[in-house]
Amino acid sequence: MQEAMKARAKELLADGSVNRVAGWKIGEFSYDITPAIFETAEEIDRDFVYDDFCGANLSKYLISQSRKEGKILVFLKPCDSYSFAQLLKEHRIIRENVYIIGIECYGKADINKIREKGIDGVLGIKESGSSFVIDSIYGEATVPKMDVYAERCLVCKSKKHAVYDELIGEEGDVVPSSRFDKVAELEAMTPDERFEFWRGELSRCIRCNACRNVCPACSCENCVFDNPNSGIANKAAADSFEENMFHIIRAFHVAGRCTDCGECSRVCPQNIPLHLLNRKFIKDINEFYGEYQAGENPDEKAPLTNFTFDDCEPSIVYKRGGNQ
Amino acid sequence: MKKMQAANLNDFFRAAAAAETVYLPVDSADGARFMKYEDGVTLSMACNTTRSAKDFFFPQVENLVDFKVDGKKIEVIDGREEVEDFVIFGVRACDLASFEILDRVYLNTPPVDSYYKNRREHGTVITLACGRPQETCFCKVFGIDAADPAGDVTCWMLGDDIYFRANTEKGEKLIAACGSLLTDVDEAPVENAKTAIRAMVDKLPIKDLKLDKISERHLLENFNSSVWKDLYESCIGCGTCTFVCPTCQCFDVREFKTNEGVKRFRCWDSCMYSDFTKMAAGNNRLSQLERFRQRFMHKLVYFPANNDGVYSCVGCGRCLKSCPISMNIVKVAKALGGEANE
Amino acid sequence: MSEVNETLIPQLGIVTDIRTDTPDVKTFRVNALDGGKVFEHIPGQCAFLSMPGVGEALFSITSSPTNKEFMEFSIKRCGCVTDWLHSMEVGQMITIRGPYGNGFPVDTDFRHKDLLFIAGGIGLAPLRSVINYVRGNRDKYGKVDIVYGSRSKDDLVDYDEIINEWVNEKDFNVHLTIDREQEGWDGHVGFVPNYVKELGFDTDKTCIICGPPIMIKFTLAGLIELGFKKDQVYTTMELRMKCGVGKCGRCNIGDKYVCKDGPVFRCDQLDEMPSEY
Amino acid sequence: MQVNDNKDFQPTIVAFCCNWCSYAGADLSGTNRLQYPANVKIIRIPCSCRLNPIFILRAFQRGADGVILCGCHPGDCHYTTGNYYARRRMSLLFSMLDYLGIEKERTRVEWVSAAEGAKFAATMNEFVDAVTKLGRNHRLEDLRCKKQ
Repeated sequence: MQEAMKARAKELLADGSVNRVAGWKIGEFSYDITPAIFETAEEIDRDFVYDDFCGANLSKYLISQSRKEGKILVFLKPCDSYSFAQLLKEHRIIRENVYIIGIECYGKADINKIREKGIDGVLGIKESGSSFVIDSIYGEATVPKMDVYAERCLVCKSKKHAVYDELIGEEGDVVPSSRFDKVAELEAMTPDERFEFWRGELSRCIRCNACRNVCPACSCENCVFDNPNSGIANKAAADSFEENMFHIIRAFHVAGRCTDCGECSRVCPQNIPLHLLNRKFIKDINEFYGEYQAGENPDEKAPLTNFTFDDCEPSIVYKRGGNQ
Repeated sequence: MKKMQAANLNDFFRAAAAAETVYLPVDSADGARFMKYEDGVTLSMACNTTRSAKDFFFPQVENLVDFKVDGKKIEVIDGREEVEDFVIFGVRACDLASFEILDRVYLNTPPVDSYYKNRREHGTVITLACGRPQETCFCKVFGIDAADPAGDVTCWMLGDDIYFRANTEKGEKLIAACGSLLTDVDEAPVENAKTAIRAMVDKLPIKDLKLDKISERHLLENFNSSVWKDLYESCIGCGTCTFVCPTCQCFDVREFKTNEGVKRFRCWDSCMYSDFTKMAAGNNRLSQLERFRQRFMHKLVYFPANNDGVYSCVGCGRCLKSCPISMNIVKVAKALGGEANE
Repeated sequence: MSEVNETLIPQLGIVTDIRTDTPDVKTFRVNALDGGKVFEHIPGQCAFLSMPGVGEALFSITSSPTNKEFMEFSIKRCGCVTDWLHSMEVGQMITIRGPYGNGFPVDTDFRHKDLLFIAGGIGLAPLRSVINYVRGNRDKYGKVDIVYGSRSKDDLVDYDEIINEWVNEKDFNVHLTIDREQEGWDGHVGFVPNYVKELGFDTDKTCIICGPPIMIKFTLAGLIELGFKKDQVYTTMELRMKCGVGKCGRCNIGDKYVCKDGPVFRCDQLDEMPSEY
Repeated sequence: MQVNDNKDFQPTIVAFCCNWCSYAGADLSGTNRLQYPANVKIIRIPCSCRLNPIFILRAFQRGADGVILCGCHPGDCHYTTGNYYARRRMSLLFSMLDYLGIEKERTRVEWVSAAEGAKFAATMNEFVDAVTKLGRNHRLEDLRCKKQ
């Protein structure tokens, strides 16, 4: 896969169809891969990588990259392509400056899950069939890939690309996903239990804004949280209220536009399961207004910019079952 | 040198907590973090905490002063109070070194910051020698000895025993208070342990990071280097690195209108944020390139220039672990340091 | 605890006079609550003024230290805090802390020198402090030339003081200019950098420039063309600041903190700093 | 569920009222001398759809114990469709608040026309009663806004 991608990228650079390539660059270790822009075949030969640790979603970079001179080639995994399509729908990317190669993805590993297994001092990670062989300062270990795949990959919703110019590998399908199970589990709790759960999670927030800045749906030039007159301390975990406020409003602002790419949870330095907030909105939208997948259909109106005359009333929240 | 059985650690914490609040690293959903000691809380065995220990002296949010406004009148309410004594157990060598860097800013450069000084004076630091350094650790680059940190008291955990060495008067007092749990002992096992830890540190992958070409002498050369252009583009401009960093010390002063008056507080700020230098007249760091450069230049060039060559990085490796896009000070230093690191 | 002096805790001042200089500049006179000045300063230093609930911002002190009765701040309306300041009335309390910064070397490098002041718009504010200091200690300084320009006649800050006092001072030469022709203006018309070149000055003078960054840049180039050296030229910088004492980190340029190592810099010092201001 | 046992508790209620229907409805209930509790603070907004979710949270932060949005009946919006959007937004927001464990009885949407003065008063009475039963809002409060 990686070699095919490198070859194709060099080909497109060589024949002048593209001027730059957005991809992933090898890091210090096997797992700390950085998104990067490549301009020459030498750079691609030296640094380009595509493996189980290329979790970063490149679509948001195209907001700025597609406004630069020339054309850029981008490799998009299926879930990334939904983010791209959604950004396209919001007119945030100049489509003609981007050439998309869809790449297949069978899940990406999460280094934190490896560390949670007690494997630390990780020096190198090699693939061996359906397992990873991990070389560390403290010895060697083998773990099944599935055990250390990111949560978002274990509940993958689609192997199909929402948008691409060409594909490397097979075209996949939308797959059944159990991604709402945890949301349903929370819904079944009592309000007190839910409150405790979320307090425990959100109180860890350090307001670094990584979730916001990485989110492909958060593409406002000026964020409401950066407005000094909004009265919101955008970088201070000043009070539990602020933590709730930030996460409610952030999730609300991307409601109906969030493609559930899971970047927010991936980047959170405090391991807060932020995707559970976004998925709640997605689940509610599906239940209230019919199934909707952001980024899927470029012509469909987003649920919050749309309505029907016989939408449910907000009182549905009180009437609905669930624990009191 | 004193010794205690590791099994008695809880008794030690309880004894110390009787007099003052004790904080120690505890495992939680976000990795280890400092928590208040209470019955049932156990010490984390993790190499280090996810967040740094700087919160104890330089908290993320701190009230500076309150105001009451009545028509044209203003009342200034100085709400500063002596903080109560507290103990931090389990500070690693890198975090201890970070306190010295914060001291340079808040204590040693006039004017003294009274908020910081207050906390610093009332804190007792018990350091813990590293037992299990990680691949992301590079404290050795900055001359930090993971095997023998200072602090008020130094601890070594060797198998079933914990060794204590008081380094300061504060430390002596604390050890004396827990005297019945400790027995006098010879230093030999600790010396052996130190040798073992140092040998382990010598095997770490980034211990040889070269910084010779990054310094005050190369200020403009480093600043104008072409590597920034290649590195910054992946940066998403969040504050993760700054907020987990034990030495990042920039802050913002903001106000909050309560129903009663106005609270003026300071909170951590990040040079990575687009509004860091934004003012009515414009912004002198308009793109992420400048902001990204500022963070690393400050740590590796500007700070040492003002502080006898001491880098504002302690090699704790937190930014290596936390950065959303895995761009970090090691990658920057390698790129900026050029061939020396090839 | 409370007896420890803390620079981040402000003092109170009271606004005793507000003068409207131009459509967007007002000059505020600030006294301590019991009269007199809140603190002493040297020309070129700054102070934080704030209204709790609105914000705090740094302003250069416009009045001269030789003024023993009050401090003055000439403030242009351009942001949140300045908006509020422009809307307040006499008798309003404000908070004030300072003085911050290094100030101009009035008692060292400037002594017995011929001085050339070049200002544009609100850039006169920090220079007025020096100019009036020089007037107050006239025998310690040589000849003084002042080149001052603004967009129009109405935008000249402190016009009254300039034409009623400065021009009459011994060995003071005041050259005013405005950007565009205007009815009722018979003085020079044109941009400051060009006017400086037209006037041409002896190169043994010490220059002090303040104004918009673009004006500083071209004036400096003009002075060099006239034969001045960079170490004869002083300027003062403006950056976002929060603490004023070199700790909050945002005014950091190279190894300098503009709030404490500046805001006054000699132009040859600026060359050693990264070009990020 | 926490039950309020403080008999003297007087909740603070913020009612966001659409300028065209509900605000007029509130007026009408006043001119008809219908009683509703004085602890309902009315904030007039141009349309129910103007209600930014931040406003609701801000009200709770500043000490509100319940927030109610009143707008024109669906189909009667002065701007034709504003309240349809508001309806979707509020459904999702209230569901999210419930998901975070914040008592769902603290938030409500009612459609009140300019002619429904009686409904306005009745709605407010009922809402105040419901919030009184819940007691003070602790889950979405800001401690900095509490009396020292």
